[in-house]
Amino acid sequence: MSFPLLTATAALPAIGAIATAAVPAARRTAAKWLALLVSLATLALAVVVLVRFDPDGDRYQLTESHSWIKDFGVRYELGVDGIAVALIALTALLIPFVILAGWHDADPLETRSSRWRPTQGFFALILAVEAMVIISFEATDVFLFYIFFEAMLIPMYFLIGGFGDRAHAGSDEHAAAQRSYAAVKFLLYNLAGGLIMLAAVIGLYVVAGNFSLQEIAAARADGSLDMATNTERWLFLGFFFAFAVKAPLWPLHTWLPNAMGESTAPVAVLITAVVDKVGTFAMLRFCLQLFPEASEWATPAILVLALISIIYGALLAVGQRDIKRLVAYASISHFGFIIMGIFAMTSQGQSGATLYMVNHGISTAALMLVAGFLISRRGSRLIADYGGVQKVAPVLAGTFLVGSLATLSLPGLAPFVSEFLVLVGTFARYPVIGIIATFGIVLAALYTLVLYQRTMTGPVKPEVSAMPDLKVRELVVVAPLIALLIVLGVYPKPLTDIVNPAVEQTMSDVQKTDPKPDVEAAK
Amino acid sequence: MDNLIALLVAAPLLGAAVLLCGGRRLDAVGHWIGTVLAAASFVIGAVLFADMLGKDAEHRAVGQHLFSWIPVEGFQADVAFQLDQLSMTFVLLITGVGSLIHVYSIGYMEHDERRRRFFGYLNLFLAAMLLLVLADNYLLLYVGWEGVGLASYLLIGFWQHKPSAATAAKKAFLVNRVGDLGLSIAIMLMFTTFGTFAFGPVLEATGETGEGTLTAIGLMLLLAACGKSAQVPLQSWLGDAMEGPTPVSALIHAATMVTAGVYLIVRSGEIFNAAPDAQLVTTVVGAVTLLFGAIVGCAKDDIKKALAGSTMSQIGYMILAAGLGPIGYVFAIMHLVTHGFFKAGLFLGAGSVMHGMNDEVDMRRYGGLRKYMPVTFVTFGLGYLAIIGFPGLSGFFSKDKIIEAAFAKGGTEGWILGSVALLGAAVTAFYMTRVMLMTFFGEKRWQPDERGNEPHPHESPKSMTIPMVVLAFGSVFAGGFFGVGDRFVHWLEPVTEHTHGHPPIGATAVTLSTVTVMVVGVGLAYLLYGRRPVPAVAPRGSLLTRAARRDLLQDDFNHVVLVRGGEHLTRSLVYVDHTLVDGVVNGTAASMGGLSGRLRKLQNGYARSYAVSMFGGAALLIAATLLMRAV
Amino acid sequence: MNPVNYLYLAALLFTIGATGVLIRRNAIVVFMCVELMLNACNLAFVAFSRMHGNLDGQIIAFFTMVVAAAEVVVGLAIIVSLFRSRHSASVDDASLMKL
Amino acid sequence: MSATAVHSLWTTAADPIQKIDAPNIEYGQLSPVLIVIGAAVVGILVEAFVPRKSRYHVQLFVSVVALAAAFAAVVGLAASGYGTTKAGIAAMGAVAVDGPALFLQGTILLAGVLGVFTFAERRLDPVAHGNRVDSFAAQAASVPGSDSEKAAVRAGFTTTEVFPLLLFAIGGMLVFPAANDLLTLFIALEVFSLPLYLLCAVARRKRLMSQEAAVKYFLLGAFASAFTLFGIALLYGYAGSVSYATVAQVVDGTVETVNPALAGTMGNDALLLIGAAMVVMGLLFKVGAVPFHMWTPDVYQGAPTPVTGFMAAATKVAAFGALLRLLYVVLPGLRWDWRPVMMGVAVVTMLGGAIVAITQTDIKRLLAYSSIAHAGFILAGVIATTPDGVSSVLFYLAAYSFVTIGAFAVVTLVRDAGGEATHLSKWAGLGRRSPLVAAVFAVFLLAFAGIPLTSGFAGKFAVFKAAAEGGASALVVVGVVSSAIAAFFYIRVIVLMFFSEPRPEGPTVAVPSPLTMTAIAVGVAVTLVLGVAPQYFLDLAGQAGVFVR
Repeated sequence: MSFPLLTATAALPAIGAIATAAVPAARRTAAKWLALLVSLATLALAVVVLVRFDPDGDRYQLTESHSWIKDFGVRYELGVDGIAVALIALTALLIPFVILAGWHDADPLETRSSRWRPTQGFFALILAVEAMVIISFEATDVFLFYIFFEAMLIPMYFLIGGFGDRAHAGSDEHAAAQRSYAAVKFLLYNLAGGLIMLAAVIGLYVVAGNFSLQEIAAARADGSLDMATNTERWLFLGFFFAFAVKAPLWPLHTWLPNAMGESTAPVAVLITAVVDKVGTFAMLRFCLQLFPEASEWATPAILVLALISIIYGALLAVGQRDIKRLVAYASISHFGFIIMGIFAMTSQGQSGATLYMVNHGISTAALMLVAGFLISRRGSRLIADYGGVQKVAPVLAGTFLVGSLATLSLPGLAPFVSEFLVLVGTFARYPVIGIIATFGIVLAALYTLVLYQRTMTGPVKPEVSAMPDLKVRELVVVAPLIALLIVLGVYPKPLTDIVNPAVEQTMSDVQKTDPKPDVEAAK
Repeated sequence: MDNLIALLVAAPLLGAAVLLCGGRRLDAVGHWIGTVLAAASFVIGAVLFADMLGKDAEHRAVGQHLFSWIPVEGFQADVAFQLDQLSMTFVLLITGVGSLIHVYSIGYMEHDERRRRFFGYLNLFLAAMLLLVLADNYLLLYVGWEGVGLASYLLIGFWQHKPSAATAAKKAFLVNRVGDLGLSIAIMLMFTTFGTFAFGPVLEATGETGEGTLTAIGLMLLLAACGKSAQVPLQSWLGDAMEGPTPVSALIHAATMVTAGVYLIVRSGEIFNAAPDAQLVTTVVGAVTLLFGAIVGCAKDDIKKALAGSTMSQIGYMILAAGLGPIGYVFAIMHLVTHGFFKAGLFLGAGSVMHGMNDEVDMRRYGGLRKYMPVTFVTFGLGYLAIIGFPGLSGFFSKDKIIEAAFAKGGTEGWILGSVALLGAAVTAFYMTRVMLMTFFGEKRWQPDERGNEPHPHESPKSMTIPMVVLAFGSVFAGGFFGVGDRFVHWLEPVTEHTHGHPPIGATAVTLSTVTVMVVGVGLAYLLYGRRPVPAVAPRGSLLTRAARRDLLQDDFNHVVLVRGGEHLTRSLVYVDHTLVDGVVNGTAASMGGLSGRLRKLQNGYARSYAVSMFGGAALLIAATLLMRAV
Repeated sequence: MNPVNYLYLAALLFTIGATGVLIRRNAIVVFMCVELMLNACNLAFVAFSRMHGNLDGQIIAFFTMVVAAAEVVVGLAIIVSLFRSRHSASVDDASLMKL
Repeated sequence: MSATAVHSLWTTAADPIQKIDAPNIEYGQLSPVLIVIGAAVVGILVEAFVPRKSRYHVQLFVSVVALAAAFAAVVGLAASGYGTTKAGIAAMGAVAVDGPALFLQGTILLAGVLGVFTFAERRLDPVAHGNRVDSFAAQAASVPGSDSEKAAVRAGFTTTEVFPLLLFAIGGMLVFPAANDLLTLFIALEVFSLPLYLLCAVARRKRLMSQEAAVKYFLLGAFASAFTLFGIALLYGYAGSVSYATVAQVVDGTVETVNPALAGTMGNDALLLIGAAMVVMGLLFKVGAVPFHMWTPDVYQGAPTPVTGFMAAATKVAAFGALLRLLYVVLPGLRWDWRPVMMGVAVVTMLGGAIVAITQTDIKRLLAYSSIAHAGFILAGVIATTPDGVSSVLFYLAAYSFVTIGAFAVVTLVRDAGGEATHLSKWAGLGRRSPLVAAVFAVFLLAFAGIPLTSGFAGKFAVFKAAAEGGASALVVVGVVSSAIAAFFYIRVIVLMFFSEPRPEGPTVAVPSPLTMTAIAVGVAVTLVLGVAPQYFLDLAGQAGVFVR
């Protein structure tokens, strides 16, 4: 029994969360540092996982398996494939930046009763989310995954509802109302999704008799477990619904703008860059592996929805007046790309989708965090309240521009690679959809550049004239992300090498092969 | 030796990185760093050129594979370069003109506190442009393609505090994005057709697929070219792009970037050769644009906008030539190079004029400047003679060949295209003469501006005039150097192949008519602007003139259809999202609450009514049980 | 006489009792109606006992009486305390808690 | 004179009376019940003979010891195999000693212990006239607000009778799920109902509401038991016996009814069906299933909170136990008749409870409606009619009862001048005032909502799984939907506690004695343990899942 690396990776932040929460009220800064150190240690562990993972090895590696709830056929089964490794790395990578960026977001405004410890709570919750996200990436037991898929809602819920964006237009009461509305909306949407998935999970148990992803997938493959077509489709829909809410896919998206708009920038990053990835990841891992036929059956509908998400999200982003809501809608558009890539059922599409998850995580983090710094300076989320920032805070503007360019997936930056792969992959099988989706890149340019123009350029608004440029802490947050965007844009090979084998596996699960080029097909 | 190719790109890229990340501490030396690295790149290019000349025509194309960029199952994108005669031509043009303009900018941007960043952007542009012309596959070309777009965005909007500049920059980027749409779709088509998008395999395999596919690819590439090279219908951004500093207009929006479209088409020659329809469309676009640009050029009073119009129309010539296929490719490139020289020269001249006139751009406020800035006058004048195709100067050789080729296309098409090209030549002569006269001849028309300080026209510093002189040399002799003995044709033939075209009316006839229409144009302009004084405020002018002043209403069209329509669309979508999509959910929640409110009324607190419900329940239970048995 | 008729009577009594519970306001009366229902049960038990010819039914009847008595004890205690604090034994008055 | 001669004096010379052989009672197997009832009697005696000052402590001691001993006895029985291999019928067929019975008895006893703890809590109310006071009236008999009441308060009286009453109720509850004939069922029902009626009436604060609750509960309870009794009568008429075994056999048709002629005249199965329906109705009343639920909110709100907590937990356990036994032992032959009907009941119960709860404004009423919804979930498990169904219900009941007691115990802590501050608006910002209490309550709410890693999720999953396997997928879907609705109002409370600003005149959180603390702590512990590592308890429930017949 070797060292349970995966368990450790998930357990460390969990323990860290408890420890952070236990820090006495007065020792606020200590809590922050503790949380930061824990997240860095987790990152270190994630790196170890990354190194120990052998792309050409078995499909699931570093596996752990223990009996857990026999009666439910549930085992504590962990294991990672390339996709999971990439996303674990992403998560572990982003959390330190989130913590650092949110350094002052949870400082209590006024000293309440000594028992009230918002700061400790804030960072503890972030770590808790990290732990749950990581383990749900690692879980190869459907039930185990489901448990944390659901459980992570609770800390997220408190993060959204408990620590709102202080730069809120309107009175405190209004802000609080908005905030709890957003939090409740987030929770109910995802809970509803989760509960419907619960029904499907139970159904899966009734059909399969256990929850082990590998066993079921294997049984599906060798035909020893065949589901009635309708059963499979219902179960698929049950699972997919939950993931589509989380992802989010049009028309289940409306919780995201509220959640991202009302929460602090770091939490918004946590939502869109980390938590939502679980949804797309789960589509790739569970929907496709457990229900290949049903996935194929649903593909056309899903692709159309994804397409709508892409265009619709982009158009709404153009129409937003609120910076953070704009980014939220942009994310909806991007999630459309990811889902499209997954269900295009081509190697390029799925590799692209996986890269997209990582790249979107980084680029949104960069853009959103800088936006957060901007907002925290001016105290407003409205685009109209800014102008000419570039003149007074050139570095801030510069980083913001890079973030925007990444969001419109400019070649040379990481998102381009994934977006193009998704488009090519989709085009190869569904040319029309691929072409329509391509219009998304024009709209992306529109909303990002409009945002940049309205906020950063033009004559300097008096309110922003005294705006300080990025502080060292903030630069420490942004610079590595930007560097990463460039590196992964120029040399994504290390990432693709990890991801490709896993994607090939998934392709074989759904018994799909890439369409041959016409020239070869002709021969 | 081949490994130097990467350095071509690396040098300016390094410059960009250093200058942009360097921070204020580099302000003092920034422009020197930028200029040196640009020049370094030129030197490397020259070395490679010498090396290339050393080899015989067949073995001149060399390549360098750096690393595998995006390796995914069935999808291989490499970072690899290919340097053949075509690329080399561009390398020399880009680095050469680029370096000159760096030098020019040292003086021109002297008083701008953000000069370091300006040079950073310029270097960034050089790097991207070189990547574009050196890439050995379409995806990498796409990177350069968007890279130059970015650089152009940053430079047009360099004076960001001016809303007009910021808007122009955004517009340029967006319109280009529409073009990029074409490029990416073309790449996707190539991938699904050939399973690759590297130049070599694709262009060799064109024979193996249907004409339909190739036409589609060709048209998509053309769309891309239209975006980048400001061809109708995507030309609207170029005029606004003049908001950028003049060196930028000279380098990017005259000499190099805007010609990328031509490069793309010539580079993809095999595809177009196999897709006549695509070629036809290309020629039409070129013909339309060359007239369009020329007409716009006639109406503009803003010197830069006038020159922009002329750029548009000159590139129209190139596209037209490129659309003609093997008989035109070489001349497209040749005109591209000569145009690079004289148009850059003209822009630098314009910049020099503005420099002396407190950045006044309205030609109606100029007049008689030849006395005040002789060097500018001479260089500008030479450029002017070159562009109107004065016999012996470069423009003459290249443009004449294109017109010839157009006629040589044969059939009615040939006649139409040819005569359009001729007409364009006449108009060119007209508007350039107009610019010349309004700027340098006649009596001075400038007054003190609103702040009361009257401009004191003066010659520009050496750092500005020297590049102008060099470019003037180019404008004078390049054409001859290339044209005589078809030197340029032989140079490019191995890459683009060349078939000699025979115009129905004979080459000399074409040449003569070219010269005559040129004379006519000049004369007409002289009658209108040379003989009588130019009014300081523009007369209302004919309908056509007014339309032309507004870029033939193209922007108005865009505004009404795209901008307005888009705004309405998004606004209504926001509404829909809020009321409909969100409303459904909130509605369900609300109705739940309502139902709950009604149901709890049953709980009225009276024990007897509870008993009633129990009694009824019992009755139901019994009834149901009996029923179950009954059925 | 056919013992079945006793059952009909029992059912009738039960229904009367139930109806009383539903319509009468005074807690005491309501309670008495419940008692009536219990007695209806007793009648049924005895009748069945007679029909089956075994004693179980009769024994149960005794148990029922005991239970009824216990209920009276508890019930009256509660009702009386309610009456004393409200000066009314109406079950409808006791409706503080609702909705 | 000889004995026979004397004898003959007052006996007619009839055929000699056949001797009645004395019933043999397995005291060992009945020991849990006997201990508790015995302790209850002792409690009465204590009230009679022990001086007032020391009654409280004696009663507390007696109750806890008795319950502990009874629990020990249950464990002992289970350990010695009475739950599985040696399961059998005791007391001349009156009581069954088998897995479900022992499991539920154990649960009830533990709930009872926690209940005693909450009953005995005396630190929450401010000290009155130098006497610590609990949540029960000083003198239940005295009129609210009257001088006699004031006098009683001044004298520091306390209603220590609640302890024996509680013990009696527990005794009845122990028998209820174990009852093996309809008569025992009825008696047990009354034995645990009557004390509860009284307990509802003796609140110290808000006495009018308390009395009203008692009256409603009593009248409706009596009404319901009358139905039950009549149902029993009909079943007796049908089968000619009240023993479960016999009735079952008659239902199965393995044994001809004692009096076929009767069956004939009665339109054969009508008696059976109506009877069964009425008995079941009585039990559904106890578990608070729609449409027999309407007493629940009022009684839960009016009763003293400790009583509510105990009642909500234990009554459900006992009643569902009895329901299971009735449906699985007596009426399996009737499955195809009652299953659809019960499905209907389950559906309306789940939805009704969840929907009405949305608009509640009083925390106790809210929990009442939530308990209704949970009754619906449990019914889903009952309907599975598989051994899995039984064990899942057992597990659910165990999990649920601890959460409930804990939750109501927390409710007792949040107080203002008028006693417990049960109006939701007063709970605003509790999370800011006392994060720990709010967090604990949040845990309970999440368990109610069935969020993973809480016992609520494990239980819900178990019953839904059983239902799905039993072929009641429709129920699972409805259950899922109503869970989603239910989630809404649990979340509302959490929002209120954590995200809304505390009111200046808001309530204070009393610091309880170790008693209540224990109750709450145990509640939290069980909630989390059953959520994270439920396997052991599932095994337990699984082994206990077989009825003896």
